[in-house]
Amino acid sequence: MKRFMFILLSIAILALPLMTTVAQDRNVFVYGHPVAFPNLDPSSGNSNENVVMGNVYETLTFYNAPGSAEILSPKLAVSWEASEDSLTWTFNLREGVTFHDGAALNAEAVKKALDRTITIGEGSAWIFGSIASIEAVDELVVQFNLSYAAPLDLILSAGYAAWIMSPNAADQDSAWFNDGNAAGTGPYMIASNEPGQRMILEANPDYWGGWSEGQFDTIVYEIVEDPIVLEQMIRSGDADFTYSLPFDNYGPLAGADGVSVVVTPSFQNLLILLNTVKEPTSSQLVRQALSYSFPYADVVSSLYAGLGTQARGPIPANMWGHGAELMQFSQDLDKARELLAEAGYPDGGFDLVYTHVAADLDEQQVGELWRASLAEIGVDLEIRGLAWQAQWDLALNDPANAQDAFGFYWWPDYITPNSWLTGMFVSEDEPFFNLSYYGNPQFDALVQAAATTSGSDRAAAEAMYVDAQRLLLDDAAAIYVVDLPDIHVIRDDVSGYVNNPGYPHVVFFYDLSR
Amino acid sequence: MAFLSFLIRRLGLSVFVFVGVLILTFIVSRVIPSNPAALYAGARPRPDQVAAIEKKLGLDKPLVEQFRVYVGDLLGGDLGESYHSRRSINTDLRIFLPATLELVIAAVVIALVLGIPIGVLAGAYPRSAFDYATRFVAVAGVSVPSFWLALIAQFIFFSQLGWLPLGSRISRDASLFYPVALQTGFFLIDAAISGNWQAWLDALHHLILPALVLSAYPVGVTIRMTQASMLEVLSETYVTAARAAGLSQRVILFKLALKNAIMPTLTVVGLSFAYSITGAFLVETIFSWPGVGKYVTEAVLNVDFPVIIAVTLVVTVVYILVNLLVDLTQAFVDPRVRLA
Amino acid sequence: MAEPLLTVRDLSMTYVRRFGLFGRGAQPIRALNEVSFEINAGETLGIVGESGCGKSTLARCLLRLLRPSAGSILFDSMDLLALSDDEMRLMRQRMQILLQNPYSSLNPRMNGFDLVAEPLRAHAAMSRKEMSERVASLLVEVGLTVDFMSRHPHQLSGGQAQRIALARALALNPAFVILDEPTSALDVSVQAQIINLLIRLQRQRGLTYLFITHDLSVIQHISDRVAVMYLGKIVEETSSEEVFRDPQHPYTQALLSSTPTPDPTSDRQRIILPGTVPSAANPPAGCAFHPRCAHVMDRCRRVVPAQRNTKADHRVSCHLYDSAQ
Amino acid sequence: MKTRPRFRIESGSSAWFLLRDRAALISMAFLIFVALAAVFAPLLTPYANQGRGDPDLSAKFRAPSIEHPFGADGLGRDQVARLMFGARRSLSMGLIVVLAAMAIGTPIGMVAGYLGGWIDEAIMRVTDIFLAFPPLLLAIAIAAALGASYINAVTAIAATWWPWYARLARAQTLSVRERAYIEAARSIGVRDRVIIRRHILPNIMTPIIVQGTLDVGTAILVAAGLSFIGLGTQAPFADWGVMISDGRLFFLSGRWWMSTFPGLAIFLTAMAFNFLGDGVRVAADPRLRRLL
Amino acid sequence: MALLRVENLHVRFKTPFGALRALRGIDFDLARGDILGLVGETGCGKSVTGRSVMRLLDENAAVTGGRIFFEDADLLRLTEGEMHKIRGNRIAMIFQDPATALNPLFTIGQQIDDVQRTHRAGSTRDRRRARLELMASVGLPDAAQMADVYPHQLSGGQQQRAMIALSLAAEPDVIIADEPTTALDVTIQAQILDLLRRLQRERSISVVLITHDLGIVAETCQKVVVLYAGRVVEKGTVEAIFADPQHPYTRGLLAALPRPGSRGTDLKVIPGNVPSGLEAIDGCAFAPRCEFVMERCQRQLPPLMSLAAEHQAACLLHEAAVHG
Repeated sequence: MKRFMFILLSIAILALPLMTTVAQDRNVFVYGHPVAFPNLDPSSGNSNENVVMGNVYETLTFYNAPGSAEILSPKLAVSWEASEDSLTWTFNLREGVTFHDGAALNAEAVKKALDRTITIGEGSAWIFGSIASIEAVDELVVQFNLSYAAPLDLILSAGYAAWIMSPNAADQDSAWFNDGNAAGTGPYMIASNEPGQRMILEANPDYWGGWSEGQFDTIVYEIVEDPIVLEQMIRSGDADFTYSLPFDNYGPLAGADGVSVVVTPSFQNLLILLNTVKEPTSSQLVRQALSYSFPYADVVSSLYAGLGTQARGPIPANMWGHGAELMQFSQDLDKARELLAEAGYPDGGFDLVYTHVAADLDEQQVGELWRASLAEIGVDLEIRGLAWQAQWDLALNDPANAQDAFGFYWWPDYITPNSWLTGMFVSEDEPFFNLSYYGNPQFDALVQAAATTSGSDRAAAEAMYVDAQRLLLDDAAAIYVVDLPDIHVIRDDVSGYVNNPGYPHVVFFYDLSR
Repeated sequence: MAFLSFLIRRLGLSVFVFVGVLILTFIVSRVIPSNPAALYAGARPRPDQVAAIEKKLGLDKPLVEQFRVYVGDLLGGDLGESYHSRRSINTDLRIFLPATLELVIAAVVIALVLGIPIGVLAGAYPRSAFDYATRFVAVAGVSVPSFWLALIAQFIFFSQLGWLPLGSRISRDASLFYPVALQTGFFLIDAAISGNWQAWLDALHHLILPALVLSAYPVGVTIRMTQASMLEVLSETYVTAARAAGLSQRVILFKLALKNAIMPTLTVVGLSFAYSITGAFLVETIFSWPGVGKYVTEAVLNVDFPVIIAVTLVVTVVYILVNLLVDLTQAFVDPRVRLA
Repeated sequence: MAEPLLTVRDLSMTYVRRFGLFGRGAQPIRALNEVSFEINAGETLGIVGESGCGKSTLARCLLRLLRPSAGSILFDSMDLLALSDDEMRLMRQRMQILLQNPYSSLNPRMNGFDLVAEPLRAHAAMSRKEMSERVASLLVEVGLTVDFMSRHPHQLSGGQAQRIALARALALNPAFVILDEPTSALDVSVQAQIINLLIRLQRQRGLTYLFITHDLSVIQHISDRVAVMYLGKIVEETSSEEVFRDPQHPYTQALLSSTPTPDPTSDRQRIILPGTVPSAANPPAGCAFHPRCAHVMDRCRRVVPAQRNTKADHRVSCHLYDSAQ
Repeated sequence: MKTRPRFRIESGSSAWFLLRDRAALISMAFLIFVALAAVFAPLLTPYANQGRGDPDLSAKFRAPSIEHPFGADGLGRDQVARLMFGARRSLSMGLIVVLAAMAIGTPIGMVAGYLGGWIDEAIMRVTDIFLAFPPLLLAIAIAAALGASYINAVTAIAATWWPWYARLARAQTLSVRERAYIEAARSIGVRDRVIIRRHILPNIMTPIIVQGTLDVGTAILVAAGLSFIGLGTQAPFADWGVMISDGRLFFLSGRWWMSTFPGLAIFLTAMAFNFLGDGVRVAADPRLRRLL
Repeated sequence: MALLRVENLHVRFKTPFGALRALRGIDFDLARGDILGLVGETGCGKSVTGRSVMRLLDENAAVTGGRIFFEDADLLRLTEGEMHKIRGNRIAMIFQDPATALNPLFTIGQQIDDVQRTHRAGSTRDRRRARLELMASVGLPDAAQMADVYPHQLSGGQQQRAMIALSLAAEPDVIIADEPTTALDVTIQAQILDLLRRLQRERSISVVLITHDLGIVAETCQKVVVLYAGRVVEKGTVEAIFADPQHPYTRGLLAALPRPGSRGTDLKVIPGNVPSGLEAIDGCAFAPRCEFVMERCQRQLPPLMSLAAEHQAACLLHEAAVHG
C-alpha cells in the first residue's frame, strides 16, 4: 500500500515538469467554453457552435454591436439594395475572397451555400422562409427574390444558418462537418477537434482582411462543463476568455488580478409564460395577482447578483421598440391577495405547475423563490424540471392540460423587436411558441402593422410596439422576469474585445491581440 | 469435451442475452415522453420541420417496422445518429468508449493489484488489527459515493497539494505540442506506440486521479471477496491437511489457498468492471473525462435517446464480453469444470 | 397366507442426466433395476446395501416422491402408480418415512408442536385443542414430554430430534413406515434407544416396516427378512437368521465379513472386495458384481444372472447357483 | 434432565451475536439516529420550512456557524435542515427500492426454484438479461425515459434490482428444496403451496434479509447517483445526492460545506448499512460466527 | 519406551456460551509399531486429542495443561518452526472425509510433491520415482497416471488411499487417523483398514486410530483408550477391554451394540445424554447415567486405576478391588 502510494507520487512528480513546459512561440488564445459544440454543420447548427462558426465562416452582412452608428456593416457583401416593395434584394460581393479550400467566393458559391441551408431546412433555416429564389446575376452579384417582404439584409446577418461555406463543402453532408471539417472564408480554420474536450483553430494565412502583429495564431476552445474549473482557469491564466460562471462568483472575480469582467446587456430575456386558457390562470385577475406575487427584486439582486435588470415588457432595453415608460410590476403580496379575492380565490387555495429546463439552476431557483412567495398568498407551486423538449411537448399537446407557468428564455433569430412579440404572443391556430396561448386581435393587428411599417417609419413602428406591449402587460400574459446580461470574463492583457450580443458569446478573435 | 460444451452453451447464452438486451432497450427507448423528431430538429423548430424529420427518422412507421429497422441498422454496425449533435454515434463512441475503458481498466487493475494481496493477508490473519483496518477500508470503499469522492480528491490533490491535474484526458499543452496520433483510442497505448513519451506521461498524470477515485468501489469489493473466500478456504479440511503435512504458511497461503480463493475473486472482476463503469458514468463529468459516461449524462439532459440506447447497448455488450471472459477463465482454472 | 401389505413388482427407475448444449445429450442412469419384493403386514423387511445401490431411491419410489419408470407397487391391493396426485397425497397418510438425519429432516424454523401437528393439519380437520392433545399423546408415546412442543430442532439432541420425527411420522396412524437409515447419524448408545423404541412401537401399533441401512448388525436385530441390494438390484433375499447363517451371494458374504465386529478374538476369514461400486450410469455387462467377485466365471461377464430360489425362503441372483432348483 | 438453561442462551443467539458486534451496534445506533432525525425533522430544527425548500436570501452561502452548523446554500437554506429533510428522501429511496425489489424478486425466484423446468429456465433467462446491464445504466435509461422525479427514480432502480433477489431466492430455494425436511413434508402429503409458504419462505428469508440490509446502502448510493445527474428528487425538495450536485459548483471555490456534509451523510449511512448487514450475516450464519 | 506420550492433557474452547472443557486430563502412550484406538461417542474429545498432538487446534481452543511428548520433546513447548519439522515429517494425519481433505485444484501428484519438497531433499526425478512407488504401495493402480489426476476424478476409496499416500510422503513415524473410514462404505472401509494394518506392519508405523466404531477397534487396534466427556475412562489392550470391560460406560457401549443373537431382545440402553462440557463436573462425568452410581461419584473425580498389567479404568467401583 505504502509502496504503491510512493510509486504513484513519483509518477505524479515526474509528470509535473511537463505542465510548465509551455512553449510560448505561438500566440495562443484559450476560450474556456462551458458546453460541447453539438453540431458543426453551418447549415443546421443552431446552438453553441456559433462561437466557432463566427470565426470560421462569415455572413454577407454583419450585425453591429449596439451603440454603433449603423445597425449593419458589410462583410462578404460590400453593398446591397432592396427594391421598393422589399421583394427583390441585390447584394454585391467582396472581391478576392477565397475559401479555406481555395475555392473563390462568388455569386454561385453564395447561392449554393444558402440553397443548401434552405434545402436541408433544419435549425434556423426557417429565417429564409421569405426567399423564393436566389440568382447569381453576375460573378459577384447575387439577387434574392422574396415571396413576401422581409428585412433580408438583417436576416443575412444572423448568427445561425446564414454562414457561407465553400461550394465543395456544400456538397458534403452533416457528418463531414461534424468530423471537424470546415471550409469558410473566416480568419480561422479548424485544425483539430477532440469532441467534448477541445477544438483548436489556426489562423487562415490567406484571410482577406490581412494580418498584423499581435493577432492570435492559434485558438483553443477548452470544453469544461464545470464552471469552477473555468473560473480556476481564467484566474490562473490557463484560459483567456470564458463565461457562464455562477452569478455570485463574478463579484469576487471582478476584483482579481489580470481579469476583467465585461457585462453588457444581451438580447436574451427570461419570462414565465402564464397559461391563459386554463383555470385558474385563464383569469386576467389571477394572472395579475401572480405578476404581483413574483419576487422581482430578490431574483434580480440575489439570484442574478444584481447583474441583470428586471424586465419591462417582453422587449429588452437594448432593442428598439423597448418601452422605457411602460409600467413594471413589483412584488406586492397584499395587492396580489386582493386581486385573487376579486377573482374568487380569497385565500388562494389552488396549485400551479411551473416547468423549467432540468439542468437550468437559474430557472429552477426562480421557481423556488417564487414558490415561497406564492405560499404566502395560499398558492402552491409545483416545480418540475424537464428536458426542454419534454417541457415543450407538455405545452403543445393540450393547452388545457399543460403547465400553468412555463419558464421561457427568448432570444431573436434575427434581431428585430418583432421577434419577441410575434414569436411569443401573436395568435396561432396551433400553438407553437405562443405558449401563453394568448389571443388578442387588437394586439395581433398592432404587431402586424408595426412589422410592415418598420422598414419605412421606424418611429411609428416603435410606438405601435410599445402600445402592443401595454396590452400584454395589462393582460399579464407573462411574468417578465429579467433582461439578461452577457457576462464575459477576459484576461486583461488581451486588447480589442467588444461584446456583440447579436452573436451570443462569439469572440471575434481576429479583432483581438496580445 | 466438457469444456467445449460449456463454451458453446455459454456463448449461446451470451447471444440470447444480447438479443434480450436489444429488445429491452428498444422498449425503453419507445416510452420517451417527448417527440424525438422535435428534439432532432433542435431548438425552436417549425412544425413542418418536425413532420419532415419524423418521416426522415422513420418515426411515422409502425413499431414493429421501427424495430426491424433498428435491428437491421445495428446488425449493419450502425448505432445511428445523435438527435442532439447529429453526429454519428459510431464516430463518437470510437473516441469515447476507449476513453472510458482506459479509465475503467486502470481502476480494475488498481483494484486487483491492491485488493487481492490485502484480502489474502486479511483473510489469513483474522481478528488482527490489519484485518479490522482492512475490513473498514473495504466497507468504506463500497460505501463512498464516487462523485463525492471525486470532489474531495480534486480538492486535496489539485486545490491543496497541486500534485495532479483537475481533469481531462490530456493537457492542452500536450495536445498542442505533442499531439497523440489516435489509433486504438487508448492514450497510453497510442502515445507509447508512437514513442510520444511526453504525451504518455501527461496522459498517465491525468489518468491517476480519476482511476483512483473509480477504484474505490472495486478495491472494496475485491478485498471483501478475497478476504471472505480466503477465510472460507482456510477453514477447509484440505488446508488443515496441508498444515498437518507441515507445509509452510507461505506455500499454504499464496500457492494452495489462493488458487482456491481466487475463483470467487475472479467473478468479482466482472462485477468490479461493471461498478467501475457505473462509477465512470458519474465521475467523468466531474473530471471532464471525455468518455461514454460524460457522453450519456449529456444525452440524458438532452433526452438524446439514440445516444442513451446506443451507449446502454455497447457498454452492456462490453460487460457481457467481460463476464464471458471471466467465466471462461474460471472454467479453465477449475479442473472440476474443465474435466468433469 | 394373507395378502402382503406391500407388493413391489419389477420396479425400475431410470434417471436421465442431460448434458451438452440445450441438454441434447442424455445419459440414462439406472438406479433401480427390476426390483421385486413383498412385505406382509406387521413384518419388517431390511434392505441393506452400500451407497449408490439404490436403496434410498427405492424408498422414494415407494412413496412416489419419485416416479418409477416401470413396474408396479401394490399397497393394500391398491396400485400406487395408478393413483392421481391427490389420491396419492391422501394415501401418504398410511405410508410414512423416517429419514436418516433428524436435524435436516425437521424444519429448523418450526417448534415441536408445529412439527408434529403438520401432518394433522395437512389431512385432518381438528380443533386446536384436539390437535394439541393428539400432539401431546404422540410425544409421550415416543418417549418425550409435552415440554418439547415449544422446542426448536437445534435445541434437541440427536435422539430427541429423531423421536420428534417419529412422532410426526406416526401422527396419522400409518400402517407402513419406511425407515431410511434412521440411526446411522446417531451415537451407539442413542441408536440403541431408538431401535428399542421402533421395535416397541411396531409391536404396539402393528406397524409394517421397511428398514433401510448399510449396517448389517442393526438389520439382523430388527428385521424379519433381509434384501441385499447391489447396483440397483436385489441380489439376495431371505430371512434375517438365514442371511447370517448362510449368506450365498458373494457380495453378501463380503459385506458380512467386512462389517467389523466388536470381538477381537474372532478369527474369521475376512473377504476384502477389490475396487469400488461401478457407476450406475455405466454398469458392467452381465452380472454387475462380476468385476469385484472372487468367484467370477466367464458367464458372469455376459449374462445377467436370474433370481432363483436356493431354498424355500432364500432367493439369490448369482450364476454360482444356476444349478439349484 | 435440566438442559433448559443452556438452550435459553442459544435461542437468543442470533440477536446476541449481533449485539456483540461492535461495528454493527454502532451502525445500528447511527441509523436509528439518522432515521429519528428524518422522522422528527420538523420538530428538531428551527428551519423546518427551509428544509422543505423555502429560501432565506439573507443567509445566502453562509459559512458554517453556530446558527447554521453546516452552513447555508445558495438560497440561504440551513443545510442541517436540508440534510434532515433530505434524509427522508434518501433513506426512503434506499428502503423502498430494496423492499420493492425483494417483494418482486423473492416470489418469482421461489417459484422458479421450486417448480424448476421450463418456468425456471424462462424466469432465469429474463433475469440474465436484466443482470447483463451494468448497474445504474439501465436505471439511467429507464429514469430518463420516465422523466426526472423521485418516484420515477425509485421505480427505475427497483425495476433493475429485482432480478438479484429472484436469483438469490431461487438459489436459496434450490438448496432448501433439497433439504430432507421438504421431502419429509411432501411425504406427509403437505401441498406445494403450503410447502412454499411454511417451509421454503421462512428458510430462505435470512440470506435475503442479509442481502437486503447490505443493499439498502448500495441503493442509497445508486439513488444518489441518479439524483446527482438530475434524474431524482426535484426542487425545491432535495435528497442527499441532489445536495451534493447543488453544492458541486461551489465546492472548489471555497463553499465546501454544501457538498461535504450530504456526501458524508451518504457515506456514513451506506457504511452503516454495510456493517449492519455484515453483522446480521455473521449473526445469522453459525458458520461465520467464528469470524467475529 | 513410548513414542508418543500424552500426559494429563487439558483443552478448553472459548464459546459464546462460556468455556467448554473439551479435554479434562487425557493420558495415554503410543508404543512404536502399535495401533492405538481412541474410541468414544460424539463430543468425547477424541478428535481434539488428535488435533492437540498436531498442534492444529482451532483458534478458539487452547491447551490449558498437560504435556505431549514425542520421543523426548514436549510438542507443546516447541516453536512453530520446530513444529513444522514434526508435522507431516514425523507425525502425519489423515482425515475423515478424503473428498474435503484433498485440495480440489491440484493433482494428486502435485499435492504429494508439495509434502516431499517440504520435508525431503532430492531431485525432481527422485521425488517422482518415490512418489510413484508410494502411490503404488497404497494401492493406487496406474500410479503414473493417477499422479496427474484431480481428486474429483477419484472414487472415495481411491481418495482416501491418495490421502494416505500424502501422509506417508515424508515417511513419518506416527500417523494420526481421524475417523479415516467413517465416510466410506463398508467394503471400502475394509480395504482401507486392511491397508493401514499392512502399512503398520511393513513400515512399523505407529497409528493413533480415532473412531467411534468399537468393531473397527476390535479388529484393527492393539491398544484401546476409551474416552468419555474429555477424560479417559478405561484403557488397555484390545483383548482385555473387549473381553472384560470394567468401566460401566465401556460395558454399556458394548452392550448397546446389536449383535447376532440379540434379535428379539431389548438392546441395553445407556439412559440420558452426553454432558456438553459447558457445565462444571466435580465428580465422575458418567455418574448421572451410571446404573452403579454411588453417592461419592458425584463429588470425587475417579483416578485411573490399574486393574491388570495393561488394563486401567477410572471408576470408584474398582477402588476397593485395587486398594483392598
